[in-house]
Amino acid sequence: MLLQASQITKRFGHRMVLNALDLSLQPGEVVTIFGPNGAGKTTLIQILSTLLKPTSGTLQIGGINALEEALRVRPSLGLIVHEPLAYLELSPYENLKLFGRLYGLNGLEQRIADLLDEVQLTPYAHEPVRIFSRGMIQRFMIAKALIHDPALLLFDEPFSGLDLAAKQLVLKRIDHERARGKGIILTTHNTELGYHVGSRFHFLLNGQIETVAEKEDIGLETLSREYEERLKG
Amino acid sequence: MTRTQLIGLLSAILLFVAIYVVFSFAEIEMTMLEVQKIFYFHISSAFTLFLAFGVTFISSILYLIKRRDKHDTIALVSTEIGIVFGVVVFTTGPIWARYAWNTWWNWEPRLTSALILWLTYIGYLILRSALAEEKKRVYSAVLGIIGFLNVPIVYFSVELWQGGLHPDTSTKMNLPSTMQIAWLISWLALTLLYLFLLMFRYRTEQIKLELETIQHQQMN
Amino acid sequence: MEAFRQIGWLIHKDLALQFRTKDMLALIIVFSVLVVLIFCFAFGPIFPEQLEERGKLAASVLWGTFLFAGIIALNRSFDIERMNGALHGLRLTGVDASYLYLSKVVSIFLFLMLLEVVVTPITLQFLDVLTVLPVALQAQLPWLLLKLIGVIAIGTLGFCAVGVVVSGISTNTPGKESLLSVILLPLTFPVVMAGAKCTVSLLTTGGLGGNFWISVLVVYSLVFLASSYLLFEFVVEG
Amino acid sequence: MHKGLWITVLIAFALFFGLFILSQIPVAITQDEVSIAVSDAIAETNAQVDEIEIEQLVTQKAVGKLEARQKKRLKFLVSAYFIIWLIFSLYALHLAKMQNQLCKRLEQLHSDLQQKR
Repeated sequence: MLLQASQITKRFGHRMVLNALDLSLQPGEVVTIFGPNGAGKTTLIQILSTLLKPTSGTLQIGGINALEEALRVRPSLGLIVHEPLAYLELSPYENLKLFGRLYGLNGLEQRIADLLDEVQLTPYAHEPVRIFSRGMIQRFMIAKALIHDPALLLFDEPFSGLDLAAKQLVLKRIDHERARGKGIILTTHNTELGYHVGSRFHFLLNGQIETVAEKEDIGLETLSREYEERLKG
Repeated sequence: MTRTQLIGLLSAILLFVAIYVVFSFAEIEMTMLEVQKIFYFHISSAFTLFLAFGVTFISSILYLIKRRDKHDTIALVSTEIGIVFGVVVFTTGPIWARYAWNTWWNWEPRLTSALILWLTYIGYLILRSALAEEKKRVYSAVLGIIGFLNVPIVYFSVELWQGGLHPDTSTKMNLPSTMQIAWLISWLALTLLYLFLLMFRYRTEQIKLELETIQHQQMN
Repeated sequence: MEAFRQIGWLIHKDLALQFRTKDMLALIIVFSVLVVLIFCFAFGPIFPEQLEERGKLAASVLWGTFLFAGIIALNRSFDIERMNGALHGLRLTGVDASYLYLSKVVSIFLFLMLLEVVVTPITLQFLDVLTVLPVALQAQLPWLLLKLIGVIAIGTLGFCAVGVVVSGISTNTPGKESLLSVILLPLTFPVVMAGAKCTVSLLTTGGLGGNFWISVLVVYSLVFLASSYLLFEFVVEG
Repeated sequence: MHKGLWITVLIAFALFFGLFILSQIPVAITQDEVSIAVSDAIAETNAQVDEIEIEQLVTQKAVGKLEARQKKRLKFLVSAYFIIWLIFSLYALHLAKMQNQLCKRLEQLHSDLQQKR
């Protein structure tokens, strides 16, 4: 079991954001979580990435208690959210080098060159990220998240606001990583793309999660219809 | 009768006794004459101020270790009451100083460290109101701890900078016994008053939480 | 060993960011010089005759300026971390919060020292302190300046020790700068007081006038370094 | 709770004020002291004076001066304790008012909820 979360509850003061939520993930699986805005998707991803502590519940990642030993778990996580999680004043090369060093990677130069090549940023490797277009920044974010080849990838709304090139890149990369036995969790409200990449589906509504089906057991249309119905309440 | 009400009653009675003892029982001090009577409540309030911020300090530490909302609430409430006692200290202080030294303020170590502490914890309250819900407890606990560590340093630096105009601690022990009794009773009375306010204010905070929870449930 | 290297990389990153945007260094130096100038205009053009009074004036102007400049630098440094979730990026690498703390203290300390080395002589010159110094002190001027910078360095270290924690907190609020100063100014009272005393004593006698004030500076720096080192984890991890 | 607090606050004021007036010590100068001082002063001068008249005059003036000083001291004392009373009363009343309002709103919410059911 790559990830095992049970009874995760998160409260902000009197506001209950996540309510006794269970989730598990095997290597080679892609779990898609569908949910509208404000359902707690971002909070969930932040808790799974150990950036935020849950009010109660347990979280195991790669067999390690991720709440007690967050620092040990983190290097095995890759996180792609709506923020770059990097320094826009620095160049892609400098960013990747800094984070690669902090991860303690070997053969860093080669790895950076390969990654920059893959996200087609090699010509701009030494320009500050600040001046990039939105699409380029998104490609840089992908490179930054993958620099240490994490075993578990967490995506928060990876398809919203992506340009075509970046979208292709994300889709390709998800398939590729899955084939290499990595685990992926992604949240989205885009049923079509979510269905396309996912192998198991959940709904997250009002802080509560609900398992829908494995990919073999459900078609895109049934899934979309059910999702629409849930949204209406 | 609840425990809070009992302590409220006790502190009210003790306050009356304290006022009686201060005005009728304690003998008149020979250099300051009647004005010296300010001392009983002024110094007791200052003690309570340090006590209140000390409670904030301790419960902040406890909150960081145990993460119970209870400790955070106590820290918040105690800070607020400490600030009220600070207002007493910093208004009666100048009145005393004006008579005794013909100046409204002097940089005496205890007064200065109380003032610095007071200002720090006003910052604490401002910070709390500015922080988002999910961060404010931990962050204000951190500030509650750091703020108090400053006290001994400020105290000793000011002591050297401007040696005591206040009667220092040793002379307090040599006060005539009637004055000592008056001082002890007013100190006890104000400590009890602090305790009562703490419990009362804590209850208010609980009601507020309950209210917000219900309101939130209703919205959903 | 790994710890030192990680801290080193983090400091390198901080300094690169500080100097990458050159406007920052320029801005903060210009700001400091302006503050100094305003005081000079306010008290000048004829400054107090007595050496002691002149020394006090110089000390207040210096420490006041450093305090304001320090608040700007701290605020800016944490703004960079908060923007674009860069701090979360660092946390995800599994780096220890205490390394983040130490690297921040060192990088802001170095930045402020650079500023102070530039601003101190300018201030002394503008306030015309150097010419009224006793002949014996003028003879060993470089040595005196070195001692002055030493005192300022210890004070700045204490300021950074507590400032990093407080600005780590205040950066999450709407009114960052004003809140930072409201909280930080009372906390740094001993630093400014002891630093100014040492400065006056250095400028008038060339010595520290006993060990008391310099020990206050050292003790303050150590107390707040130790406690903030422990508390910074809560600021980062929540 | 609210009512009790008001009463406490008022009693505190009355008691403090009453005790304060009771505890004032009259300014006392003994007749002996005055007569000794006056005789001493007269013995040093050669002028012819009425000893008793001067004695009365001096006593009056001294008592007047001492009373004025005492008045000044009492002004300080009164203002200090009045401020203490004011601060605590205002804070306590503020707390009571806040809690009362909260309780009322809570009750209202509870009854609203029950009506809905």
